[in-house]
Amino acid sequence: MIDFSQSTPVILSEVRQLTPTRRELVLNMGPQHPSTHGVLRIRLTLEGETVIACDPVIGYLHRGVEKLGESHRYAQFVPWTDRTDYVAAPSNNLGYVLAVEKLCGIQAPERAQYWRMIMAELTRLASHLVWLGTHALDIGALSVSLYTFRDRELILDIFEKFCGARLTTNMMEIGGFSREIPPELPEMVREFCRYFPKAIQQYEDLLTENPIWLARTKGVGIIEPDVAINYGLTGACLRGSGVNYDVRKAMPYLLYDRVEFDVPLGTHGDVYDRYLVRIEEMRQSIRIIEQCLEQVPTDGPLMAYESQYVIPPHKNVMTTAEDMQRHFIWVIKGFSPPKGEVYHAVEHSKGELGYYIVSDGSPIPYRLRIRSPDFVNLQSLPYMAQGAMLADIVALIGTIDIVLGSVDR
Amino acid sequence: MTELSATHFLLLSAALFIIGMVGVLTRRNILVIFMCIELMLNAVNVSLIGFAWELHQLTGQVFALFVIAIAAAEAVVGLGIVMALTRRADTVDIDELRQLRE
Amino acid sequence: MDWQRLLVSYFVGFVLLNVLLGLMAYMTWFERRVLARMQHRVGPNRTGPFGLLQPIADGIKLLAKEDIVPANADRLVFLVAPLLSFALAPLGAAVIPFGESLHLFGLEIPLLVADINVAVLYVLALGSIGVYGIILGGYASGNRYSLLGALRSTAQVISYELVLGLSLVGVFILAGSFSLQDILREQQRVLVIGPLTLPNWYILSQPLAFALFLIAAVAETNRAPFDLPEAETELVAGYFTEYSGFRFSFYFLAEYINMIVVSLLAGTLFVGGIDGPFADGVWWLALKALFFLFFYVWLRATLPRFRYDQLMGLAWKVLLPLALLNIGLTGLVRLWGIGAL
Amino acid sequence: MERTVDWLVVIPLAPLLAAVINFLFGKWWIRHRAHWIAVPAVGVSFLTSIVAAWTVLSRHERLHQPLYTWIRAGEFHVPVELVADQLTVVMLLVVTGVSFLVHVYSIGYMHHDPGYYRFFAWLPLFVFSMVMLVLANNFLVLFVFWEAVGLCSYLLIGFWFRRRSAAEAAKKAFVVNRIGDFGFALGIMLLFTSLRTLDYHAVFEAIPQLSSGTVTAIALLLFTGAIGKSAQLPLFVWLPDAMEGPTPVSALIHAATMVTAGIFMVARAHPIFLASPIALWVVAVIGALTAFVAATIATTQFDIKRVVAYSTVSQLGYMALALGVGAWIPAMFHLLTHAFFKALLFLGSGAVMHAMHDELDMRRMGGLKRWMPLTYWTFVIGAAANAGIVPLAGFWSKDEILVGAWVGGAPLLALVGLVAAFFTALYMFRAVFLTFHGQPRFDPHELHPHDPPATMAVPLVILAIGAAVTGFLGVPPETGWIHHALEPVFESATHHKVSLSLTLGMALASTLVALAGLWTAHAAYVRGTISPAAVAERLGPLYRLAANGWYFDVFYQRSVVRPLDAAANWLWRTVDVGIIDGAVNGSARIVALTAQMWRRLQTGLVANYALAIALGTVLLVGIYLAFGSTLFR
Amino acid sequence: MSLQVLIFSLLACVSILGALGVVIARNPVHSAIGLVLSFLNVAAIYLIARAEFLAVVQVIVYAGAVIVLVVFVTMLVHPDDLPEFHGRRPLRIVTGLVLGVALLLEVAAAVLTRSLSGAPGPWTDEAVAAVGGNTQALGQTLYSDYMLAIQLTALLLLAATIGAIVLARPEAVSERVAAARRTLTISLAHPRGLDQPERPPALPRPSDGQVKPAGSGRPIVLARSANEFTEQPAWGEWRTP
Repeated sequence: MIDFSQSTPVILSEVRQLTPTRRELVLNMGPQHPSTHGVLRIRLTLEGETVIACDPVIGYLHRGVEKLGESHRYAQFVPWTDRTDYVAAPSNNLGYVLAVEKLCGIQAPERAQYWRMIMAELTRLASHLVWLGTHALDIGALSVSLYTFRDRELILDIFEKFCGARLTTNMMEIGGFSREIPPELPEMVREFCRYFPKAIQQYEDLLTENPIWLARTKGVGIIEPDVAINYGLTGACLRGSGVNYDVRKAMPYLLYDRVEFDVPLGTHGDVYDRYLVRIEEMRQSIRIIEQCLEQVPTDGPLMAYESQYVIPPHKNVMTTAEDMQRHFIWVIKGFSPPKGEVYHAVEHSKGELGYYIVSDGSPIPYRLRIRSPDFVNLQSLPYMAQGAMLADIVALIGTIDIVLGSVDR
Repeated sequence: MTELSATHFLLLSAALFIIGMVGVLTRRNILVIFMCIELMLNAVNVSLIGFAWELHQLTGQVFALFVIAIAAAEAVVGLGIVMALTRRADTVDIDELRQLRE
Repeated sequence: MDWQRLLVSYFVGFVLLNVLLGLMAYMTWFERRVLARMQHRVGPNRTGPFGLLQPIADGIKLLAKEDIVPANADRLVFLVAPLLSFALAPLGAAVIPFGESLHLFGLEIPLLVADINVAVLYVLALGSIGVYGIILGGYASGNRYSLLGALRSTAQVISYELVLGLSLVGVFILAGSFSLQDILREQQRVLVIGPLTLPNWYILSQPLAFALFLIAAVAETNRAPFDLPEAETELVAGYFTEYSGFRFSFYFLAEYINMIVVSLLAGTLFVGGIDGPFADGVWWLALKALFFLFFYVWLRATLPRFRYDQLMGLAWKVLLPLALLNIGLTGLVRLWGIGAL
Repeated sequence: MERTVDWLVVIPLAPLLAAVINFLFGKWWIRHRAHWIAVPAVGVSFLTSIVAAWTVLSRHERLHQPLYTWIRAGEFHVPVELVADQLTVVMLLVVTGVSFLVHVYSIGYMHHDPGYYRFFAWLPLFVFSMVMLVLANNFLVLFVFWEAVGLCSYLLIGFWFRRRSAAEAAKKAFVVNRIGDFGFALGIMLLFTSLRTLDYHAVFEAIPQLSSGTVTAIALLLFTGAIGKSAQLPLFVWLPDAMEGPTPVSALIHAATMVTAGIFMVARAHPIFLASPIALWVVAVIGALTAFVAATIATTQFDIKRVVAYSTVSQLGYMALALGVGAWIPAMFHLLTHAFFKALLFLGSGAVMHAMHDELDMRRMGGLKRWMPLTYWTFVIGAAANAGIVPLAGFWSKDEILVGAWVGGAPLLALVGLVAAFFTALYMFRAVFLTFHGQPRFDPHELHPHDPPATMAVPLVILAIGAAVTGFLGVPPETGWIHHALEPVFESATHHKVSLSLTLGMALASTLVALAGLWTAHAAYVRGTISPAAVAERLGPLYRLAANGWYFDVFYQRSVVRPLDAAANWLWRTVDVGIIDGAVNGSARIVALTAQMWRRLQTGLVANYALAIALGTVLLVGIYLAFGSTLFR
Repeated sequence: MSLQVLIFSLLACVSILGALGVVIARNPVHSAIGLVLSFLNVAAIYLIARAEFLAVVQVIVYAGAVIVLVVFVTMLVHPDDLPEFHGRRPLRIVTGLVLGVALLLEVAAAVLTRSLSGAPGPWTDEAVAAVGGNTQALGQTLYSDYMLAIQLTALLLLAATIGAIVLARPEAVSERVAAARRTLTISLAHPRGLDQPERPPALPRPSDGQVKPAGSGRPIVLARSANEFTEQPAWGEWRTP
C-alpha cells in the first residue's frame, strides 16, 4: 500500500496496529544519517528493540546516469562512470571501457591490460579500506577508521600520480591509455605492496579477535547461500555465504587468467564472514598486483591505435593530415561502433558491475544500462534486518558495503 | 514546641498520610494513586523514626527499614500489574477498569 | 564552635568545587589529545600551546550557541533536567579524603568536606538520583524517540548502579565501615605475607571487586563500550538530542565530572587513595585518578560499542552474579578470621 | 422324627447356580448353549428330590438342613432351614419333575429366540424359588420366596418385553399377585404380632392359644395370598393374560407349579384353617364359585391357550373347594394329577402354535389330526384327563374332591362342582374338535403343520403317560398310595367315613356329566347338530357375560385403575407442582429481587470502595477517641 | 526554637508541599517530581533524627529506584497523552477532602494530647557513637534480634521480582518476528523464505589446503578456480557458528 501521508509517497510494508495498546514505533533512519554511506533512508518498524520491517528508500542521489549515457557519445560517458561508485572510480571506468571495446571488437595492448588490472586491484583495496573504516566506525571502534583512511591516502597518491585525479580518476580510455605510464609508478606500487600487508595485520589485530566486535558481528545478518543466489547478490556478500562466484575467475577478462590468486569464501554468511572475506580479498589483490608488476612489459604500445574507433595518437594528429582529420571527426562526431548489443561484467569491489550497451550504429548508444552491484546487494538488507536489533542495522548496512552513488545511478 | 520530640514527627507523618489518602481517594490516574500510596507508606516511616528518635530505640528504624523493603517489593509488583493491565485495557483511568464487577 | 567548623568545611567545599570544575575542563582537553595520539593524529594544538586553551574555547562556543527549547517540550522540566545531573555530579567528591588535615593560620582544616559514616552509600545515592537528570531530560524534550533513548539509558544506569553497589560490598566487609576515612585507614596498614610487604590495598585482596567496580563505573558514566545512548551513529536520538548550546554541554560536563569523581573514588577505595610508597599525599591520589582517566580514554579509542541487549545481558547475567559471588567469598574469608588480609 | 442331612440344599442350589451362570455369562459366551447348563441342573434337582422322597416316604422321617441364621433381632429369630416332610416331597417331585420336562421342551420351542440364554436363566431361577418356597420352614422365608416366585412369573410372562401386550400382562400379573401378597403379608404380621414367632412348628402348636377371631383373621388373610397367587375368584384376571409369555412358561408356572403354591400354602398351614371353620367355609365357597365361573368363561374362548388357562383357574377352584371342605389329601392328589395333564395341554397347544406359526385362534385351525397325530393323541389324553373321563388321572382326583365335598358338609358345592365338571368336559372337547377335527380352516399350502421335533415330542409323551398313570396313585379312593404318603402330615385333620355306595354313586354321576359334556361338544362342533352361534344367540346376555370374563376386568378397570390414575394425576399437578415446586421457586425469586437491590451498591469503581474504607477508619478513630481514650473525659 | 526544630519544620514544609504537588499536579511526571522532592526532604529529616542509614537507604531505594520505576512505567504506558484530566467526579473529590480533613483533626487531636508510654531504650547517642555509628548499631540489632525477619524479607523480595518479571513480560517477540518474516515487504526480491528449499545437505570437508583459519575459530575457504564448490556452497555442516 502506498502511504501518501509521508512527504514523499513511500511504498510501505503494511504497518500493523499490533494490539490496541501497542503501536509499532516507526523510525526513520536517514537520509542524512551519518552511518548510511550517503543518502540512504531506511524506514524501520520497531517492536521495542527488535526490527519488524525495514524498508530502504533510495533515489536521493539519482542523477539519471543511464539516461545521460543515451545522450552522450561513447567516449564522453567515461567521466560519468567514475561518479557512480565514487569510492572505486577506476573499476567503473574499466567496466564501461571494456564493454565498449567488446562492442567495437577492440583489444587493448597487453601492457595497458596489465596496468588496468593493477589499477582495478588498487581501487578494490581503496574501496575495501573505506568499507572497513566506516563499518568499524559505525559499530563503535573509532580508531580503525583513522588507520584505514591513512593507508587509503597512499593508494590515492598512486592514482594521482597515474592520472592526476584522486577520486574521480577517469583514467581508462577506450582502447587503452592515451598517456604514458609515469616511470616511478611501478616502484611506488611495489613499495605500497610491501607496506600494505603490515597495515592489514594492524586492522586484524584491532578487530578480528576483539570480543565486542565478535559479539556485534557473529551470527548477525545471516544469508543462506540459496537466499543469496536468489537475491542475486554478488561480490563479498555472495562469497560470504560460501557461493564461489568471482567474475575474474568465472568470466576472466583482461589478463586475470595469467595471474595466480584465490577467491576467499565464507562458511556462515554472517557479517563476520563477509568481514573476513573482504580482508582476505585485500591480501589476494596485493598478490595480483605483485604478479602483474612482474609480468607487465616495461615498454610497448599502450593504445590500440590501429583500430578506427580509437583516438589517433596525439603526436600524429599534429603531423599527419589523415590522423588530424580522423581526430577531428572522432572528437566532434565521435566514433560510431557497429550495430548490436553487448554486456560486459567486471569484478568490482562491491560485486559484479555490468555494462549493457545497445548500439544502433550511431555514435550515441541507443540504450546504456549499468548493472550496479550495490543496488542488488541493498535488496538483501530487509531480509537480514528481520528480527535484528536496532543497533545491528548499522552493522548490516556496513556489511553490504553500498555506495549510494552506484545504488541510485 | 521548643525541643524536637516525636510529636513533630507524628504531625508531619499525619499530614503526609492524609495528603496521600486524599490523593488516593480523588485522583483517577492509577500511577498517581500508586505514588500517593508510596507517600502514605513513607508517612508511616516518619512516625516510626520519630518514635525511635524519642525513645532512643533502634526498633523504630529497623521497622522503617523493613517497611521500605516491603514498599519496594509492593511497588515492583504493583507496577507489573499496571503494565499488564494497561497493555490489555489501553487506559490508565481507574474508573474504566471495572471488568471485575461483571 | 560548630559555626566555625561549618564555615571551614564550607570553604573547603568551595575550593574543592572549583578545583573539580577546572579538572573537568582540562579533562576534555586531556581526552581529545590522548585519543588523537591513539588514532595516529595530533589532536587540538591550535588554541594556545598544545591546545591548552581549547576547553575555554569550547566553553565560549557553547555559550554563544543558541539555546533552543522545542515547541511541545515541558519547559520547566526541560530547563531543570540538565542542571540536576550537572549539580549532582561534583557532590560525590565531598566524601573523598584528599589528605591529612592542614594546620593553616591556627585553623585545623581537614582536607575532607564531610566525613559521614555512610559516605560510600551517599555516593551511591547521588548516583541513583542522577538518573532523574537523564529520564526527565528525555521526557521533557517532547519527541518520542528521545524519550525511548532516555528509557534505554536509565535502564542501563540502574542495572549498573546495582552492580556498582554490590561490587563495593566486598570492600565494606573488609573495611568494616562505609566511611572513606576508615577505608583509607584500613588500606594504609601494611600487609606482610612471607617476604613481601605489600600495602593493604583492596585491589590486591579484592581483584574481582575492583574489576566489577571499574566496568560498572564505565557503564554508569555512559562511557566507552557502554556509550550506546550517545551513539548518534545508531539511534536517531539520544536523550539529549533536543538540547543545544550550553544546556547540552551540562550533560557532557556532568559526564566528565562523574568520570573524575569515580576515578577518585576508585583510587581511594581500591588503590589506597592518598597512601603511596614514600610520602602519603594528595598527589598519589591525583596520579591514580589520572591513570583511571587514561584508562577511560584508552577504552574509548579501541573498543567498539556494545549492542543494547548485550549490554544489559552483561550486567544482569554476568556482572551481578560475579558481584554476589565476590560478596559471598569475602564474607566467608572474613568470617573464618583470615582477617589478616 | 427328624433327621438332619446336608445334601438337601442341592435341590435349590443346582437350579440357582444354573440361573446365575446363564444370566452372567449368557450374553457373550453361552448364548445358544444355555440349555446345557439349565437342563442338567434341574435334572440333578429332580433326582435329589426323588432320593429325598424315597427317604422321607420310606422311613417316615422329616429331613432337616439348617443353612444360616437370617435375622436375629432380640428374641425374634429367623433361621433359613430346609425341611422336607411328606407334603413337601410330593410338591418337590411335581415341581422338579414337570420343570425338567418343560426345560427339555423349551430347548426345541425357544430354539431361535435371541433371548435364549435369558430364558434358561429365569426358568431355573423360578425352579429355585419354587423349591425354596416348598422347603421353607418359616413363614417369613416362605413369604420371601412367595415374592421370588411372583417375580419370576413377572420376568417370564414379560419375556418378550419388547411386545407391549407381554409387558402389560407381566405388569398386571405382578400387581394382582402383589394385591394378594399384601393380604398374605398382613396375615404373617398378624401371626407374628400375636405369636411372636413364625416357625411352622411353633405356630401350629401355639394356634389353640389364639382367640378364634384372630385365627380366622389370620386364616382369611393367608387365604387372600392364596387367592392372588392361585388365581381364585376375584384375583384370577391375571392368569389368562399371562398367556402372553412363552408356552413352556405357561405350562410350568401357570399350570403345574406356581399357581399351586397358594394351595400348598393353605395345605401347609391347615392347622390354622382347621382352627377357624368360617375360613374353611369361605375357602370352599370361593373354590366352588371359581371353578364354575372359570369353566363357563372357558367355553366361550376361541384362543386355545386362554381356554386352557381358564381351565387351570377352574381346576384350582376345585382344589380350593377340596381344601375348604377338609379334603386335604384329595386336594393334593388333584394338584398332582392336574400338574401333569395341564402341563400336557399347554405343551400340546404350544406344539400346535409352533406348527401354525403362532396362530392361536381355533377358528382358523381345524383338521390338524391328519398332520399332527402325536400331538393330537397326547392332547386328547390331556383333555380327557382334565374332563375327568374314567381311567385317566383327572377322574380319580376330581371325583374324590366331589365326594369329600359331599361328605364334608357342603352337598350344594358338590353339585356346583358337578355342573362345573360338565362345562369342563364341554370346553375341553370343544377345543379338541375345533383344532384337530373337521376341515382345515387355513390354507394348507401356505402353512405345513407337522409334529414337533423330538425334544418337544418326548415330554408330551411322558406327560401323557403321567396324565394317564398318576390317577392310579390314589385308586382305592380313600386308601391309595398318596393317602398313605400324606397321612402323617394331615393326621390332625378329621376324617369322615365314606360309604362305598356314595363313592360309586359320585363316580357314576361325574362320569355321566363328563360324557354329557363330550357329547354336546361333539354335537356342536363335529356333527353340527347344535350350532354354537345359535346357542350363543339364545343365551344372549349370559353368553356375553361368560365371554367377557364375567366383566371382572372391566370392573377392575373402572373401579380401581381409573380412579387411582385420576388421584395420581391430581396429586402430581396440584400438590407436587403447585405447592412444593411453587415454594422452592418462590423463595429463589425473592432472593433474586433483593439481590438486584443490593447490586446497585456494588459500582465496581475502585475509588468508591476506597472512600468506604476511609469512612470506616474515620468512624473507628472517632469512636475510639470519643469512648476509648481519655481525650474527652 | 532550637536549630533542629527550625530545620525540621523547614524540611517538613517542603516535603508537605511536595506531597501536595503529587496530588494536585495535572501531569503524572510532575507529581513524580513532587514525590521525589518530598522523599528527599524526608530523608533529610531522618538525618536530623540521626538515622543516617535510613536516610541513605530512603534516597537509594525510594527516590532512586521506586519512583524511577513509576516514571518509567508512566512513560511506557502512556507516553503520548500524559497530562491527565482531573476527572469529572466533583462529588468524589469533595467526599475525599472531607474525610481527609476529618481524619487529620482526629489524629492531630490524638497526637497533641498523647502521653509517652514507651520505656526509653538502650540506644542513646553515646551508645550509638560507641558502637561506631548508626549503621553499625543498626547492623548489630538487625542481625541479632531480627534475623528471621531479614530472611523473610529476602524471600519476599525474590518473589516480588519474579512476579514482576512474569507480569510485565511483553508477548514473546520471537513469534511476532517470525510472523512478520512471512509478510511481504518492499523488497520485491525473495518472498522471505516462503518457498525456500531447506538447507542443502552437508558438504564434505574441503581438503585442508584450501581451508585457512581466519578469525576466532572461523575458517575461510579459498577456492582456486571457478568450478570448485559449484554444486554446493562452502556452507558445510562442519562450520562452527
